[in-house]
Amino acid sequence: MIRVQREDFDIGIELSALTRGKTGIGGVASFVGLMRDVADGTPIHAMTLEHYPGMTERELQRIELEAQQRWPLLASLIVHRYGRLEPGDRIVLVATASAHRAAAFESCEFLMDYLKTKAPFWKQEETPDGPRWVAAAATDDLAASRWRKD
Amino acid sequence: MIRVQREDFDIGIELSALTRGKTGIGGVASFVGLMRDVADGTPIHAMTLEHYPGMTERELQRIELEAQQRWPLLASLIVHRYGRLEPGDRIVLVATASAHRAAAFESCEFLMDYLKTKAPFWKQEETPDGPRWVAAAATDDLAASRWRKD
Amino acid sequence: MKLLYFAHLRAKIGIAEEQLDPPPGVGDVSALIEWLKRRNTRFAEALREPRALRVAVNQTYVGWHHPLKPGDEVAIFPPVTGG
Amino acid sequence: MKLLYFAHLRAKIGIAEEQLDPPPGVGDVSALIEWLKRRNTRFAEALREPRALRVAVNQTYVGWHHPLKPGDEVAIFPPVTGG
Repeated sequence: MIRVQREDFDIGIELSALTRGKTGIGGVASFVGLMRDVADGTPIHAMTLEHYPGMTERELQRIELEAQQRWPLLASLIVHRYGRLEPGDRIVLVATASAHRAAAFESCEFLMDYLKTKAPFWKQEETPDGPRWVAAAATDDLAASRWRKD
Repeated sequence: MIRVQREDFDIGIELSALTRGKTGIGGVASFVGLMRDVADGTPIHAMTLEHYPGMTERELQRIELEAQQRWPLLASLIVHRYGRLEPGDRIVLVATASAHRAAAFESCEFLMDYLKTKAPFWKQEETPDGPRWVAAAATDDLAASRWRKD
Repeated sequence: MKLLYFAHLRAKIGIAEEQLDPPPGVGDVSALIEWLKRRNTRFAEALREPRALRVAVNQTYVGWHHPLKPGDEVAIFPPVTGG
Repeated sequence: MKLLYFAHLRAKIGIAEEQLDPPPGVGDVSALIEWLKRRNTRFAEALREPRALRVAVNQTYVGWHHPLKPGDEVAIFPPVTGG
Protein backbone atom coordinates (compact mmCIF):
# COMPACT_ATOMS: atom_id res chain seq x y z
CA MET A 1 0.00 0.00 0.00
CA ILE A 2 1.25 3.49 -0.75
CA ARG A 3 0.13 6.93 0.41
CA VAL A 4 1.27 10.46 -0.40
CA GLN A 5 0.01 12.97 2.13
CA ARG A 6 0.60 16.30 3.80
CA GLU A 7 -0.32 14.96 7.29
CA ASP A 8 1.96 13.27 9.81
CA PHE A 9 1.60 9.51 10.49
CA ASP A 10 1.72 7.30 13.60
CA ILE A 11 4.14 4.40 13.11
CA GLY A 12 2.49 2.22 15.75
CA ILE A 13 -0.95 2.58 14.15
CA GLU A 14 0.45 2.08 10.63
CA LEU A 15 2.35 -1.13 11.51
CA SER A 16 -0.55 -2.57 13.50
CA ALA A 17 -2.93 -2.00 10.58
CA LEU A 18 -0.38 -3.48 8.18
CA THR A 19 0.05 -6.77 10.05
CA ARG A 20 -3.44 -7.20 11.56
CA GLY A 21 -4.83 -10.71 11.02
CA LYS A 22 -1.75 -11.83 9.07
CA THR A 23 -0.33 -14.30 11.58
CA GLY A 24 2.13 -15.75 9.07
CA ILE A 25 4.23 -12.60 9.48
CA GLY A 26 7.36 -13.19 11.57
CA GLY A 27 9.04 -9.83 11.17
CA VAL A 28 8.43 -6.26 10.09
CA ALA A 29 11.36 -4.10 9.04
CA SER A 30 10.69 -0.40 8.83
CA PHE A 31 12.45 2.85 8.17
CA VAL A 32 11.40 6.35 9.15
CA GLY A 33 13.12 9.32 7.54
CA LEU A 34 13.25 12.41 9.75
CA MET A 35 14.09 15.99 8.92
CA ARG A 36 17.57 16.96 10.18
CA ASP A 37 18.38 20.43 11.50
CA VAL A 38 21.67 20.61 9.61
CA ALA A 39 22.85 19.71 6.09
CA ASP A 40 26.44 20.02 4.87
CA GLY A 41 27.25 22.09 7.94
CA THR A 42 24.44 24.60 7.33
CA PRO A 43 21.61 24.97 9.86
CA ILE A 44 18.21 24.25 8.29
CA HIS A 45 15.15 25.93 9.82
CA ALA A 46 12.54 24.22 7.67
CA MET A 47 12.08 22.40 4.39
CA THR A 48 9.41 22.21 1.72
CA LEU A 49 8.84 18.98 -0.16
CA GLU A 50 7.44 19.45 -3.66
CA HIS A 51 6.17 16.46 -5.63
CA TYR A 52 4.56 15.49 -8.93
CA PRO A 53 0.99 14.44 -8.07
CA GLY A 54 -0.01 11.41 -10.07
CA MET A 55 3.46 10.32 -11.08
CA THR A 56 4.57 10.10 -7.44
CA GLU A 57 1.84 7.57 -6.68
CA ARG A 58 2.61 5.60 -9.86
CA GLU A 59 6.33 5.42 -9.09
CA LEU A 60 5.77 4.36 -5.49
CA GLN A 61 3.35 1.65 -6.63
CA ARG A 62 5.83 0.47 -9.25
CA ILE A 63 8.67 0.32 -6.69
CA GLU A 64 6.46 -1.51 -4.20
CA LEU A 65 5.39 -4.05 -6.85
CA GLU A 66 9.03 -4.68 -7.74
CA ALA A 67 9.85 -5.40 -4.08
CA GLN A 68 6.88 -7.78 -3.86
CA GLN A 69 8.15 -9.62 -6.92
CA ARG A 70 11.69 -9.93 -5.59
CA TRP A 71 10.97 -10.92 -1.96
CA PRO A 72 8.26 -13.11 -0.35
CA LEU A 73 6.47 -10.20 1.31
CA LEU A 74 3.22 -10.64 3.24
CA ALA A 75 2.61 -6.88 3.51
CA SER A 76 4.29 -3.61 2.59
CA LEU A 77 3.69 0.09 3.07
CA ILE A 78 5.12 3.36 1.83
CA VAL A 79 3.88 6.67 3.29
CA HIS A 80 5.57 9.84 2.01
CA ARG A 81 4.75 13.36 3.09
CA TYR A 82 4.94 16.61 1.13
CA GLY A 83 4.63 20.28 2.10
CA ARG A 84 6.49 22.24 4.75
CA LEU A 85 8.35 20.34 7.47
CA GLU A 86 10.48 21.34 10.45
CA PRO A 87 13.50 19.61 12.06
CA GLY A 88 12.49 16.37 13.77
CA ASP A 89 9.39 15.96 11.60
CA ARG A 90 8.75 12.57 9.99
CA ILE A 91 9.16 12.59 6.18
CA VAL A 92 8.72 9.01 5.04
CA LEU A 93 7.79 5.57 6.38
CA VAL A 94 8.65 2.34 4.59
CA ALA A 95 7.66 -1.02 6.13
CA THR A 96 7.94 -4.57 4.83
CA ALA A 97 6.63 -7.74 6.46
CA SER A 98 7.69 -11.30 5.78
CA ALA A 99 7.81 -14.71 7.44
CA HIS A 100 11.54 -14.25 8.12
CA ARG A 101 13.65 -11.21 8.89
CA ALA A 102 16.20 -11.29 6.06
CA ALA A 103 13.56 -10.67 3.36
CA ALA A 104 11.99 -7.89 5.43
CA PHE A 105 15.31 -6.07 5.99
CA GLU A 106 16.51 -6.41 2.41
CA SER A 107 13.27 -5.29 0.78
CA CYS A 108 12.91 -2.33 3.17
CA GLU A 109 16.40 -1.10 2.27
CA PHE A 110 15.68 -1.72 -1.43
CA LEU A 111 12.49 0.38 -1.23
CA MET A 112 14.30 3.27 0.45
CA ASP A 113 17.15 3.19 -2.09
CA TYR A 114 14.74 3.19 -5.03
CA LEU A 115 12.46 5.77 -3.54
CA LYS A 116 15.44 8.12 -3.04
CA THR A 117 16.44 7.91 -6.72
CA LYS A 118 13.06 7.45 -8.48
CA ALA A 119 10.13 8.97 -6.59
CA PRO A 120 9.52 12.52 -7.92
CA PHE A 121 10.02 14.57 -4.74
CA TRP A 122 12.25 17.62 -4.39
CA LYS A 123 13.41 19.31 -1.21
CA GLN A 124 13.90 23.02 -0.78
CA GLU A 125 15.67 23.96 2.46
CA GLU A 126 15.37 27.23 4.37
CA THR A 127 18.87 28.30 5.43
CA PRO A 128 20.21 31.48 7.07
CA ASP A 129 21.28 32.54 3.52
CA GLY A 130 17.82 31.97 2.07
CA PRO A 131 16.17 29.02 0.35
CA ARG A 132 18.21 26.42 -1.53
CA TRP A 133 17.28 23.30 -3.48
CA VAL A 134 18.82 20.06 -2.26
CA ALA A 135 21.14 18.47 -4.83
CA ALA A 136 20.75 14.77 -5.56
CA ALA A 137 23.38 12.68 -3.76
CA ALA A 138 25.72 10.49 -5.80
CA THR A 139 25.70 8.08 -2.84
CA ASP A 140 21.98 7.53 -3.43
CA ASP A 141 22.58 6.48 -7.05
CA LEU A 142 25.31 4.16 -5.82
CA ALA A 143 23.01 2.67 -3.17
CA ALA A 144 20.27 2.05 -5.74
CA SER A 145 22.69 0.55 -8.29
CA ARG A 146 23.56 -2.42 -6.06
CA TRP A 147 20.03 -3.84 -6.54
CA ARG A 148 20.34 -4.00 -10.33
CA LYS A 149 20.12 -7.50 -11.75
CA ASP A 150 22.65 -7.70 -14.57
CA MET B 1 18.53 1.66 25.88
CA ILE B 2 17.36 -1.88 26.58
CA ARG B 3 14.28 -3.28 28.30
CA VAL B 4 13.13 -6.81 29.13
CA GLN B 5 9.45 -6.93 29.98
CA ARG B 6 6.30 -9.04 30.05
CA GLU B 7 4.09 -6.21 28.69
CA ASP B 8 3.43 -5.28 25.08
CA PHE B 9 4.94 -2.10 23.61
CA ASP B 10 3.72 0.65 21.23
CA ILE B 11 6.20 1.18 18.39
CA GLY B 12 5.01 4.73 17.68
CA ILE B 13 5.49 5.80 21.30
CA GLU B 14 8.86 4.01 21.57
CA LEU B 15 10.31 5.59 18.41
CA SER B 16 9.00 9.06 19.27
CA ALA B 17 10.61 8.86 22.72
CA LEU B 18 13.84 7.57 21.18
CA THR B 19 14.26 10.43 18.72
CA ARG B 20 12.68 13.32 20.67
CA GLY B 21 14.86 16.42 20.68
CA LYS B 22 17.63 14.73 18.65
CA THR B 23 17.25 16.72 15.43
CA GLY B 24 20.52 15.39 13.99
CA ILE B 25 18.78 12.07 13.35
CA GLY B 26 17.99 11.54 9.67
CA GLY B 27 16.70 7.99 9.80
CA VAL B 28 15.43 5.32 12.17
CA ALA B 29 15.58 1.69 11.12
CA SER B 30 13.52 -0.70 13.19
CA PHE B 31 12.52 -4.32 13.33
CA VAL B 32 9.56 -5.88 15.09
CA GLY B 33 9.47 -9.64 15.59
CA LEU B 34 5.95 -11.10 15.67
CA MET B 35 4.72 -14.50 16.77
CA ARG B 36 3.80 -16.67 13.78
CA ASP B 37 0.92 -19.16 13.87
CA VAL B 38 2.91 -21.89 12.15
CA ALA B 39 6.46 -23.27 12.45
CA ASP B 40 7.93 -25.99 10.23
CA GLY B 41 4.41 -26.77 8.98
CA THR B 42 2.98 -27.24 12.49
CA PRO B 43 0.23 -24.93 13.78
CA ILE B 44 1.30 -23.07 16.94
CA HIS B 45 -1.42 -21.97 19.36
CA ALA B 46 0.82 -20.07 21.76
CA MET B 47 4.38 -19.76 22.90
CA THR B 48 6.18 -19.15 26.19
CA LEU B 49 9.42 -17.20 26.25
CA GLU B 50 11.76 -18.12 29.11
CA HIS B 51 14.80 -16.00 29.87
CA TYR B 52 17.75 -15.65 32.27
CA PRO B 53 17.00 -12.53 34.35
CA GLY B 54 20.15 -10.52 34.87
CA MET B 55 22.20 -12.11 32.10
CA THR B 56 19.59 -11.15 29.50
CA GLU B 57 19.92 -7.46 30.35
CA ARG B 58 23.73 -7.72 30.41
CA GLU B 59 23.88 -9.40 27.00
CA LEU B 60 21.47 -6.91 25.42
CA GLN B 61 23.50 -4.03 26.84
CA ARG B 62 26.72 -5.59 25.56
CA ILE B 63 25.24 -6.10 22.07
CA GLU B 64 23.89 -2.54 22.01
CA LEU B 65 27.27 -1.14 23.08
CA GLU B 66 28.99 -3.09 20.32
CA ALA B 67 26.60 -1.61 17.73
CA GLN B 68 27.25 1.89 19.10
CA GLN B 69 31.00 1.32 18.75
CA ARG B 70 30.71 0.04 15.18
CA TRP B 71 28.24 2.58 13.75
CA PRO B 72 27.70 6.32 14.35
CA LEU B 73 24.39 5.88 16.16
CA LEU B 74 22.52 8.80 17.73
CA ALA B 75 20.06 6.52 19.56
CA SER B 76 19.24 2.83 19.90
CA LEU B 77 16.64 0.69 21.60
CA ILE B 78 16.05 -2.99 22.27
CA VAL B 79 12.78 -4.11 23.89
CA HIS B 80 12.31 -7.87 24.33
CA ARG B 81 9.28 -9.54 25.89
CA TYR B 82 9.04 -12.77 27.88
CA GLY B 83 6.13 -14.86 29.11
CA ARG B 84 3.20 -16.33 27.19
CA LEU B 85 2.43 -14.95 23.72
CA GLU B 86 -0.16 -15.73 21.07
CA PRO B 87 0.06 -15.57 17.25
CA GLY B 88 0.34 -11.99 16.02
CA ASP B 89 1.78 -10.76 19.34
CA ARG B 90 4.89 -8.57 19.26
CA ILE B 91 8.01 -10.29 20.66
CA VAL B 92 10.89 -7.88 20.11
CA LEU B 93 11.60 -4.35 18.92
CA VAL B 94 15.02 -3.17 17.79
CA ALA B 95 15.50 0.42 16.59
CA THR B 96 18.62 2.33 15.59
CA ALA B 97 18.87 6.00 14.66
CA SER B 98 21.64 7.72 12.74
CA ALA B 99 22.25 10.78 10.57
CA HIS B 100 22.09 8.59 7.46
CA ARG B 101 20.13 5.49 6.59
CA ALA B 102 22.91 3.00 5.77
CA ALA B 103 24.26 3.00 9.35
CA ALA B 104 20.75 2.68 10.76
CA PHE B 105 19.83 -0.30 8.54
CA GLU B 106 23.13 -2.14 9.06
CA SER B 107 23.23 -1.74 12.83
CA CYS B 108 19.57 -2.76 13.19
CA GLU B 109 20.21 -5.98 11.28
CA PHE B 110 23.41 -6.54 13.29
CA LEU B 111 21.50 -6.19 16.57
CA MET B 112 18.81 -8.66 15.47
CA ASP B 113 21.40 -11.20 14.29
CA TYR B 114 23.36 -10.99 17.55
CA LEU B 115 20.28 -10.98 19.73
CA LYS B 116 19.09 -14.19 18.01
CA THR B 117 22.34 -16.02 18.77
CA LYS B 118 23.42 -14.48 22.09
CA ALA B 119 20.52 -13.17 24.20
CA PRO B 120 19.47 -15.91 26.66
CA PHE B 121 15.84 -16.45 25.63
CA TRP B 122 14.21 -19.80 24.86
CA LYS B 123 10.89 -20.44 23.16
CA GLN B 124 8.53 -23.26 24.01
CA GLU B 125 5.70 -23.68 21.50
CA GLU B 126 2.26 -25.15 22.14
CA THR B 127 1.45 -27.51 19.27
CA PRO B 128 -1.45 -29.95 18.68
CA ASP B 129 0.99 -32.71 19.83
CA GLY B 130 1.87 -30.87 23.04
CA PRO B 131 4.64 -28.47 24.00
CA ARG B 132 7.98 -28.45 22.21
CA TRP B 133 11.16 -26.41 22.62
CA VAL B 134 12.26 -24.46 19.57
CA ALA B 135 15.63 -25.61 18.22
CA ALA B 136 18.26 -22.98 17.41
CA ALA B 137 18.45 -22.28 13.68
CA ALA B 138 21.75 -22.80 11.86
CA THR B 139 20.72 -19.88 9.62
CA ASP B 140 20.86 -17.61 12.69
CA ASP B 141 24.47 -18.61 13.40
CA LEU B 142 25.27 -17.98 9.75
CA ALA B 143 23.58 -14.57 9.85
CA ALA B 144 25.53 -13.57 12.97
CA SER B 145 28.85 -14.84 11.57
CA ARG B 146 28.89 -12.30 8.73
CA TRP B 147 29.47 -9.45 11.22
CA ARG B 148 32.67 -10.99 12.59
CA LYS B 149 35.75 -8.86 12.02
CA ASP B 150 38.57 -11.25 11.18
CA MET C 1 0.86 18.73 -25.38
CA LYS C 2 0.98 19.47 -21.64
CA LEU C 3 4.35 20.51 -20.22
CA LEU C 4 5.26 20.44 -16.54
CA TYR C 5 8.36 21.81 -14.80
CA PHE C 6 9.37 21.03 -11.22
CA ALA C 7 11.67 22.23 -8.43
CA HIS C 8 14.47 24.61 -9.47
CA LEU C 9 13.63 24.07 -13.17
CA ARG C 10 10.20 25.50 -12.47
CA ALA C 11 11.80 28.34 -10.51
CA LYS C 12 14.25 29.14 -13.31
CA ILE C 13 11.70 28.89 -16.13
CA GLY C 14 9.14 30.81 -14.12
CA ILE C 15 6.13 28.63 -14.94
CA ALA C 16 4.94 25.33 -13.52
CA GLU C 17 2.75 24.15 -16.36
CA GLU C 18 1.78 25.10 -19.92
CA GLN C 19 -0.17 23.80 -22.90
CA LEU C 20 1.72 23.99 -26.19
CA ASP C 21 2.08 22.24 -29.49
CA PRO C 22 5.63 22.07 -30.79
CA PRO C 23 6.12 22.19 -34.58
CA PRO C 24 5.84 18.89 -36.53
CA GLY C 25 9.61 18.34 -36.68
CA VAL C 26 9.83 17.94 -32.89
CA GLY C 27 9.34 14.17 -32.74
CA ASP C 28 11.14 13.05 -29.59
CA VAL C 29 12.27 14.20 -26.13
CA SER C 30 15.68 15.30 -27.35
CA ALA C 31 14.17 17.48 -30.09
CA LEU C 32 11.66 18.96 -27.64
CA ILE C 33 14.40 20.00 -25.23
CA GLU C 34 16.39 21.62 -28.08
CA TRP C 35 13.29 23.43 -29.30
CA LEU C 36 12.42 24.65 -25.78
CA LYS C 37 15.96 25.99 -25.30
CA ARG C 38 15.50 28.21 -28.38
CA ARG C 39 12.33 29.80 -26.99
CA ASN C 40 14.09 32.23 -24.65
CA THR C 41 17.08 32.63 -22.35
CA ARG C 42 15.22 31.33 -19.30
CA PHE C 43 14.63 27.98 -21.01
CA ALA C 44 18.14 27.99 -22.50
CA GLU C 45 19.62 28.46 -19.03
CA ALA C 46 17.29 26.02 -17.20
CA LEU C 47 17.78 23.20 -19.74
CA ARG C 48 21.48 23.85 -20.39
CA GLU C 49 22.87 20.70 -18.74
CA PRO C 50 21.18 17.56 -20.18
CA ARG C 51 22.69 15.26 -17.52
CA ALA C 52 20.90 17.29 -14.84
CA LEU C 53 17.47 16.71 -16.46
CA ARG C 54 14.98 13.90 -15.99
CA VAL C 55 12.00 13.50 -18.32
CA ALA C 56 8.72 11.66 -17.80
CA VAL C 57 6.10 11.19 -20.52
CA ASN C 58 2.63 10.40 -19.25
CA GLN C 59 4.08 10.03 -15.73
CA THR C 60 6.68 7.40 -16.67
CA TYR C 61 10.44 7.97 -16.91
CA VAL C 62 11.65 7.95 -20.52
CA GLY C 63 14.96 8.18 -22.32
CA TRP C 64 16.27 10.89 -24.63
CA HIS C 65 14.88 9.28 -27.79
CA HIS C 66 11.38 8.54 -26.58
CA PRO C 67 8.89 9.57 -29.31
CA LEU C 68 6.27 12.24 -28.56
CA LYS C 69 2.69 12.52 -29.76
CA PRO C 70 -0.04 15.18 -29.41
CA GLY C 71 -1.78 15.01 -26.05
CA ASP C 72 1.27 13.69 -24.17
CA GLU C 73 1.96 14.97 -20.65
CA VAL C 74 5.67 15.77 -20.63
CA ALA C 75 7.39 16.60 -17.34
CA ILE C 76 10.95 17.90 -17.10
CA PHE C 77 12.66 18.03 -13.72
CA PRO C 78 16.00 17.77 -11.89
CA PRO C 79 17.17 14.54 -10.22
CA VAL C 80 14.83 13.72 -7.35
CA THR C 81 15.69 14.29 -3.68
CA GLY C 82 12.86 12.71 -1.69
CA GLY C 83 12.95 10.06 1.03
CA MET D 1 28.47 -22.30 43.88
CA LYS D 2 25.08 -21.47 42.39
CA LEU D 3 23.96 -23.58 39.43
CA LEU D 4 21.17 -22.59 37.02
CA TYR D 5 19.55 -24.69 34.29
CA PHE D 6 17.27 -23.30 31.57
CA ALA D 7 14.75 -24.40 28.95
CA HIS D 8 14.74 -28.12 28.08
CA LEU D 9 17.88 -28.68 30.19
CA ARG D 10 15.89 -27.51 33.20
CA ALA D 11 12.98 -29.72 32.14
CA LYS D 12 15.23 -32.79 31.74
CA ILE D 13 17.19 -32.25 34.95
CA GLY D 14 14.02 -31.44 36.87
CA ILE D 15 15.41 -28.44 38.80
CA ALA D 16 15.93 -24.80 37.83
CA GLU D 17 18.50 -23.82 40.42
CA GLU D 18 20.66 -25.33 43.15
CA GLN D 19 23.45 -24.43 45.57
CA LEU D 20 26.32 -26.92 45.61
CA ASP D 21 30.03 -27.14 46.12
CA PRO D 22 31.78 -29.54 43.76
CA PRO D 23 34.86 -31.38 45.10
CA PRO D 24 38.24 -29.57 44.92
CA GLY D 25 39.36 -31.38 41.74
CA VAL D 26 36.56 -29.73 39.72
CA GLY D 27 38.46 -26.64 38.58
CA ASP D 28 36.90 -25.63 35.28
CA VAL D 29 33.67 -25.76 33.28
CA SER D 30 34.61 -28.97 31.50
CA ALA D 31 35.35 -30.77 34.78
CA LEU D 32 32.10 -29.45 36.29
CA ILE D 33 30.03 -30.84 33.40
CA GLU D 34 31.75 -34.25 33.71
CA TRP D 35 31.18 -34.29 37.45
CA LEU D 36 27.49 -33.32 37.05
CA LYS D 37 26.96 -36.12 34.48
CA ARG D 38 28.12 -38.66 37.07
CA ARG D 39 25.54 -37.48 39.66
CA ASN D 40 22.59 -39.34 38.12
CA THR D 41 21.03 -40.44 34.82
CA ARG D 42 18.97 -37.24 34.45
CA PHE D 43 22.14 -35.14 34.40
CA ALA D 44 23.95 -37.69 32.25
CA GLU D 45 21.14 -37.54 29.69
CA ALA D 46 20.66 -33.74 29.80
CA LEU D 47 24.38 -32.94 29.45
CA ARG D 48 25.18 -35.77 27.01
CA GLU D 49 25.89 -33.62 23.93
CA PRO D 50 28.51 -30.92 24.73
CA ARG D 51 27.95 -29.08 21.43
CA ALA D 52 24.32 -28.50 22.45
CA LEU D 53 25.37 -26.77 25.70
CA ARG D 54 26.15 -23.14 26.41
CA VAL D 55 27.72 -22.06 29.70
CA ALA D 56 27.77 -18.67 31.39
CA VAL D 57 29.77 -17.89 34.54
CA ASN D 58 28.59 -14.84 36.47
CA GLN D 59 26.24 -14.04 33.56
CA THR D 60 28.93 -13.97 30.90
CA TYR D 61 29.46 -16.61 28.19
CA VAL D 62 32.57 -18.69 28.83
CA GLY D 63 34.47 -21.45 27.06
CA TRP D 64 35.02 -25.04 28.09
CA HIS D 65 38.23 -24.35 29.99
CA HIS D 66 37.07 -21.32 31.98
CA PRO D 67 38.26 -21.72 35.63
CA LEU D 68 35.68 -21.90 38.42
CA LYS D 69 35.86 -20.54 41.96
CA PRO D 70 33.59 -20.78 45.02
CA GLY D 71 30.68 -18.36 44.85
CA ASP D 72 30.45 -18.40 41.05
CA GLU D 73 27.02 -18.35 39.40
CA VAL D 74 27.20 -21.02 36.70
CA ALA D 75 24.36 -21.33 34.17
CA ILE D 76 24.06 -24.21 31.73
CA PHE D 77 21.56 -23.94 28.89
CA PRO D 78 20.80 -24.94 25.28
CA PRO D 79 21.51 -22.61 22.32
CA VAL D 80 19.26 -19.56 22.61
CA THR D 81 16.13 -19.04 20.49
CA GLY D 82 14.92 -15.52 21.25
CA GLY D 83 14.23 -12.62 18.92
